[in-house]
Amino acid sequence: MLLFQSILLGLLLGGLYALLASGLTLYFGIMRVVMIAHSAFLILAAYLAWWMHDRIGVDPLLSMVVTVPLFFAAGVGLQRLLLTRLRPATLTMMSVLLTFAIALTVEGLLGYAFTGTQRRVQLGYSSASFEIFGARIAVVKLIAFVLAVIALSGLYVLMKRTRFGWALRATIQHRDAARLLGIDTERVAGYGFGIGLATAAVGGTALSLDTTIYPSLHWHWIGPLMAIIVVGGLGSVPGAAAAAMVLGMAQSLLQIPMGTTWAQTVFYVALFATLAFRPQGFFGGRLAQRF
Amino acid sequence: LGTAGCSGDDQGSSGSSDPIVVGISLPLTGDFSEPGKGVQEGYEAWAKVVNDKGGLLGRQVELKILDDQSNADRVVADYEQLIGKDQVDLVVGPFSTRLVVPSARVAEEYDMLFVEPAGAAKEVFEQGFKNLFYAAPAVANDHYNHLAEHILALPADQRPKTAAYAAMDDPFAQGTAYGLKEKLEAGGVKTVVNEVYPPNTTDFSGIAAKVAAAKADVLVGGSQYQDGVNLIVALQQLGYQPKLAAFSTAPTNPEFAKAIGNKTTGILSPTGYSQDAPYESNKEFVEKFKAQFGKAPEEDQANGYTTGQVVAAAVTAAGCAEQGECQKKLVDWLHSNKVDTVVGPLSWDQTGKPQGAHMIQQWVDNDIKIVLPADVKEADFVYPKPAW
Amino acid sequence: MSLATHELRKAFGGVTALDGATVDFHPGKVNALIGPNGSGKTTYFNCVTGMIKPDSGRVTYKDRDLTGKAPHRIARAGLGRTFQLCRTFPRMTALENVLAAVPHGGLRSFRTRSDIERAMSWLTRLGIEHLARSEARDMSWGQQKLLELAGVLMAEPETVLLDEPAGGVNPALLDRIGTLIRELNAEGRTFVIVEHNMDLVMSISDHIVVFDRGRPIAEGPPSVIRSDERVLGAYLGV
Amino acid sequence: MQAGYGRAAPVLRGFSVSVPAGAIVCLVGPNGAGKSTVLKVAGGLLKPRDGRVIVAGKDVTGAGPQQMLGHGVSLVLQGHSVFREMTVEENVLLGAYTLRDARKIAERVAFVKEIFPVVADRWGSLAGLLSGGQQKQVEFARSLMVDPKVVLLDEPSMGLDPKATSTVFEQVVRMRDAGTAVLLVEQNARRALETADLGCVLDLGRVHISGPARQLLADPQLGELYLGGRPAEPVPDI
Amino acid sequence: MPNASKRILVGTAIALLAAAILVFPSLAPNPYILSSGVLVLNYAVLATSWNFVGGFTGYISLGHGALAGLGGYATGLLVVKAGLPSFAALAVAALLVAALAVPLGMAALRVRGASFVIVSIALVLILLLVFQSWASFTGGSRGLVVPRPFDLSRPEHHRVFYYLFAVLLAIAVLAWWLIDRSRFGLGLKSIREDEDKAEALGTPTFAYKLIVFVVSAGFTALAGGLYALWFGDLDPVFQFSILTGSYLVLMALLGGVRNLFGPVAGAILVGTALEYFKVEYGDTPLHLVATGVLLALVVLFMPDGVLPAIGDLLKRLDRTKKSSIREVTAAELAEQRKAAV
Ligand SMILES: Nc1ncnc2c1ncn2[C@@H]1O[C@H](COP(=O)(O)OP(=O)(O)OP(=O)(O)O)[C@@H](O)[C@H]1O
Ligand SMILES: Nc1ncnc2c1ncn2[C@@H]1O[C@H](COP(=O)(O)OP(=O)(O)OP(=O)(O)O)[C@@H](O)[C@H]1O
Ligand SMILES: CC(C)C[C@H](N)C(=O)O
Ligand SMILES: [Mg+2]
Ligand SMILES: [Mg+2]
Repeated sequence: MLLFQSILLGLLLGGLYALLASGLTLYFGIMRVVMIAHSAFLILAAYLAWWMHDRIGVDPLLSMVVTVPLFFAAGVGLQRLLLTRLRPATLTMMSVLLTFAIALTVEGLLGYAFTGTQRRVQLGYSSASFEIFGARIAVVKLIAFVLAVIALSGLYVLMKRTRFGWALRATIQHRDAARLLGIDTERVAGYGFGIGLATAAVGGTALSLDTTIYPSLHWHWIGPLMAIIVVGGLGSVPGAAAAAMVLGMAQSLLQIPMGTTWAQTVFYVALFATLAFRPQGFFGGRLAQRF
Repeated sequence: LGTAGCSGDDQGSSGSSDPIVVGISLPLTGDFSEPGKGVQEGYEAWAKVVNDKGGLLGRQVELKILDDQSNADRVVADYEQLIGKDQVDLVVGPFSTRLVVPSARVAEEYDMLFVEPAGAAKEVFEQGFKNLFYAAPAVANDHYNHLAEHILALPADQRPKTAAYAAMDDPFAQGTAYGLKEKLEAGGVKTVVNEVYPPNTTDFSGIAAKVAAAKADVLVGGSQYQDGVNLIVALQQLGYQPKLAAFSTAPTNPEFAKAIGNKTTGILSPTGYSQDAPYESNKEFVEKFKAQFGKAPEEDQANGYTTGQVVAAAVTAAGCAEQGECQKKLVDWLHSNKVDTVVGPLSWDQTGKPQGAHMIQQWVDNDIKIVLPADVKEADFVYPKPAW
Repeated sequence: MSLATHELRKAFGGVTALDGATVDFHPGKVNALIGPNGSGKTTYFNCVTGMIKPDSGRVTYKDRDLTGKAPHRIARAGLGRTFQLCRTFPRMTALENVLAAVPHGGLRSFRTRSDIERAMSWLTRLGIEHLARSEARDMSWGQQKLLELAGVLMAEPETVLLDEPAGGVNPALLDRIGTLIRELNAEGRTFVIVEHNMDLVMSISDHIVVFDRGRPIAEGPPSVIRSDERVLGAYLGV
Repeated sequence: MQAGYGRAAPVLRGFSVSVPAGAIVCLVGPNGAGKSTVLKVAGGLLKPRDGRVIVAGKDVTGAGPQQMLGHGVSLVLQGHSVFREMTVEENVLLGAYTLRDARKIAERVAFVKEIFPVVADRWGSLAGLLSGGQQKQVEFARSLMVDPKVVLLDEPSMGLDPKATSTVFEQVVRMRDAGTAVLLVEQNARRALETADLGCVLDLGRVHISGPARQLLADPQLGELYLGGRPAEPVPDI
Repeated sequence: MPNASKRILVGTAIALLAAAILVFPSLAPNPYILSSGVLVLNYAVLATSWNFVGGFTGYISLGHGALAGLGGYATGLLVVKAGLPSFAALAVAALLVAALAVPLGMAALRVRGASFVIVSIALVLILLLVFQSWASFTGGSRGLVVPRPFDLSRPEHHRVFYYLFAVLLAIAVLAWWLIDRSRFGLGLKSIREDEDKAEALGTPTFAYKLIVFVVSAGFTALAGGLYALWFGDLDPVFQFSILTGSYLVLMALLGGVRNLFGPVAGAILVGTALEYFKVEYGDTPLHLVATGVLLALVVLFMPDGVLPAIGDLLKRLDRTKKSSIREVTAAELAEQRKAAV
């Protein structure tokens, strides 16, 4: 019974990881940007959801009406104002530091605005749950999971099937060539970043439904998310999703024998195993860079 | 709190009319910021009460408060600065065991008296500090003493058989839970779950699943605040109903009831302080505190205030308050005397460990009341706990 | 016998890049390796220099088996190469680029006079000495191509593998490079050159190997290759 | 026109060239002369420091590549600019990014597949996995997806085998015949000048000599300096 | 000529810096300033150690904080559990961490670019988990108390450690300089630029990276261990913090990673700035904002660091314009060559 319950919990958790990791994958796989600040924005979105619920009394889910466009715009702004200034040759490395700086700034501002106190959305249905086959599923967790699935599929379709998706990928791989084909690379890259950040808005809302938030919480998320995108194969959205589900499940199951803290190490063990046996990631290949 | 600059007035000898500067570092941001701010209020309330009465030794009391960002490296630098650069006359402690230990070492090495409001875990008293005094009735491991006695005194058929423990990985939180665990195990209550989680844990569903699956009679949470709430909500989601549930600090928080959907009845918590406690100075404290801050003091505020009271008693008795020789006099006096405070009379052993016990509170009818020990109880002990 | 491969095979997913390439290059000669786009020449170089591992087959150099050895070991065994898509160290100056090819050795300073003089002389021979202090990323395509060539020559490998050295190089300069290759060859260096510029290939090489679909289809001196029908059909497109 | 990179000294120092519609102008010159720079300025990738870019009588100086495309100017870069991590299909179709007419696109696709077999063969594989020459072919095919008024080609034949080179030159001629103005940079200078109508020798960022292509080809002095042949009289320098 | 004057300039700068570092303790008005000096020197050693990897090979590690933490804990545990004398423990700890860096490096250095950064972050997080959870050995969240090596008053203690850190800094800088001017160093730099190419030129890239990573880990561990002996209280949360690691990167970048004294300059700047932010915004989380903004400004506007930026400035004042374009035509070149033959 405990096993089945844990599997369910792992599944639900994995869904959330998948959504968040795919946002990271988007920046990286497509834009070669390591976005350390992703989870900071995640927490920011969660704070906004909490704040609107607390002040205006709207359901956190409704906050997405505001946060998703807001984050999209913020993403476009970040990309157009800051990231474009980095030299292409050192983009990956410098982006780590730049987004790290952004993360610190967001954390500091959150702390300034909302203090370091832990916050939690209190909903009428916070503790509601229903039973299937003897295990219980909390309503809030299910909502978060559904949100994740919708956002994730949308993302996949957008990247693979739309003109925009193509233009975005072209832009990243050879900016000059893309410009010469008539692609407005500035705008496209901006939108790409905006979409990535919009996933953080959705994820943050989902997160706010069932956990506590505090400004420095984003550190807690960076590790597992980074591990997931490496295990899933940097740049592969389906890979990230698969890795997230597997690792989320593993974490949940390992908690039974090992306890919370040690169970978290599964992400890093998986990370190192990936590097040792399949550096390009377990769920998606990458080009050999040599020629 | 606009306080003394960096002038470092070196001749703050007694008898002069210079203020007595008390240096404090507190976690005003970071992990411990909430209780840290509570302690700050306690200190400020104390300084105001003292100053309103004409100060200590005829000198005004001035607080110099730094923020250590809940960071152990910072807290050391802060006390280093307070003692070395700002030349404060006295220092008192920060919040939380994790910060108390390193800062007490700085004070010790500069031969300063170090009374502290929140280093409750037993580790604090194992460092060989000679100048440290914990200004509260009991150390963490003894918080549940009354509860343990009560449970083990229950008739055999009512007595719980199994217990689950979930404690934050923090010396204080673990200290409380394990103090009880030790006693219950000795009394024959079997431990079925024993979980430790890191301070930053936000997802408690895994731990809750284990606790729920074990169907333990007693649940003991070694919690600070939010982790306790999260654990309870996760348990509610899984439909687990213990017969008895006790959490350190969390249930005393004013937000607690709302956070868990008001299903509080029966939840237990130890406390070192009660607003209604009959001690002489307490009435004054509650009154003045309310006037100053517009709310009633909680345990953290009381701890800060108590610390002030202890220091004040020593200063008054020794007749001095500055760095150097004087500090030794203060320390010696505290080692051999008893101090009356808002949490009752306090006295210490050689390691600075206080010699009292905590009371046990319980949520009854949407209010938290003292239920143990029997001689000071405000309400009857509810057992078994109703569903949440 | 110097550089030789036996039944070298390499497939990438469905594409067979090398399909049992058995080749024997002539030591002390200028060898050319030609073939249509995608016939496996670069892949062949990559396998020989250890940049990728062949699926099967053997690479030998002076009777030593080099199959699957790390690239730097192969380089130290005396095989130097250039890349088709030229690869320079972008943020190092031309001089440093060339110096980087000096056999490495511990903490000894690289700023010895003779090293620098040698490096400068290579830059001069390739007509880019005026760029010695410019960073490689500021150079035109052809300049980088020449710089890369200077780098590999600096290492003084016994056998030099060049992947399209003429790509993007000015024809006037190319004449000089051709002469240079002959000179170096006269000093005893072996060359294997991948090139599509037939004028260059025909004028400087002693021995030509023609690849098609991952395996040699013809080999021989230029005069023979020029009139080989398979070559004409598969490669020259006449 | 004057142009340069960053704070460095100018690369182009008073250079002008005009390309009539329906003609091929071939730009040759030593490595680092500034040929690519001319094309980058004309294609809108680099802003000139001084001087003007005029298309069909309209001053378009300072326009970005997107606007230039709007004015009918299309540039194919030197080196390799395929989108490595996208399939050949995606690469080719992106060539028609500005087109909306599905039928026309389909026609074009069929056409490029026919003239470059590799495009058809490797339609679904990632472009970055193709050999150097294959990538170049895909790139050229990509540029054939639109019908610009002015085409700027930077060494389109580099790395191509003789067959593909012929195909490329055929296409260039076809474009000219269709009334397009072609500005071609080539190091395969003799071949290029044979195809071109006008030739222009660029050195040190200036026009050195220009004139009908055949005439340049016949000039023995140019041959030695730029095409491989005998030297011309030196031009004084500042 | 410009070379000689440059050398004199650099020489005086070094002499001044050394002198400033040496006289600082006697000028420090109180033990607090002295202890801040110790911290800054500690940062300087750490940033210089980081720069062995970051500066030469271009692999940016956000995980060096963890190596310092390991050094600290190893030293502490060797003193407490094994009863080794303090400085013997320090030496053994540095060797242990260097040894541990071999497998760590083998795993981490297999991947390049972004993956390496991620691995380095993971290193910190996993060590944090281990040191927190394995309480029976490490003391867990209770922390570890490292006994003092000398029986000195606190100000004297600071002074002694100040000089110890200064010595360590001198050794680290010297080692960096030796590598910088060596062939080994050039090999490392070529890895930074293009790893495959370097390998094709015969550089044993993996071994080189590993060696320099181990050297870097050793110095980092020494700094961490010395810090443990100085500070006395170790807590996993602060020993294994990404923030520490990122401060090192900030310092090195700010000063200039290609420059011998870049990290030292960065450490002095950032160390002072951190103190300043603390004093100014100490009671709000705005110090994080200040750090973040500073880092962003450096990355955006001075990606090569302060020292190179100053160098550029000096160069711009110098009128002689350099250009990469050839100043003679092909014809003239042909003439010259003919004359030379
Ligand atoms: N890493 C790779 N993954 C998949 N296929 C590859 C890879 N490298 C090469 N190929 C394929 O192998 C074949 C041979 O490529 P190679 O680069 O060796 O050709 P080449 O003879 O050098 O051609 P070119 O003259 O165009 O440079 C090509 O069809 C190419 O698509
Ligand atoms: N990004 C750059 N930054 C600074 N200088 C540059 C840059 N690109 C080119 N240059 C310089 O400008 C000059 C002209 O370069 P350009 O690329 O136009 O030459 P090119 O004629 O195309 O040569 P090639 O035949 O080698 O391709 C060269 O001297 C080169 O060093
Ligand atoms: C009782 C509390 C004030 C003690 C504090 N939470 C500590 O960590 O020690
Ligand atoms: Mg090739
Ligand atoms: Mg060019």
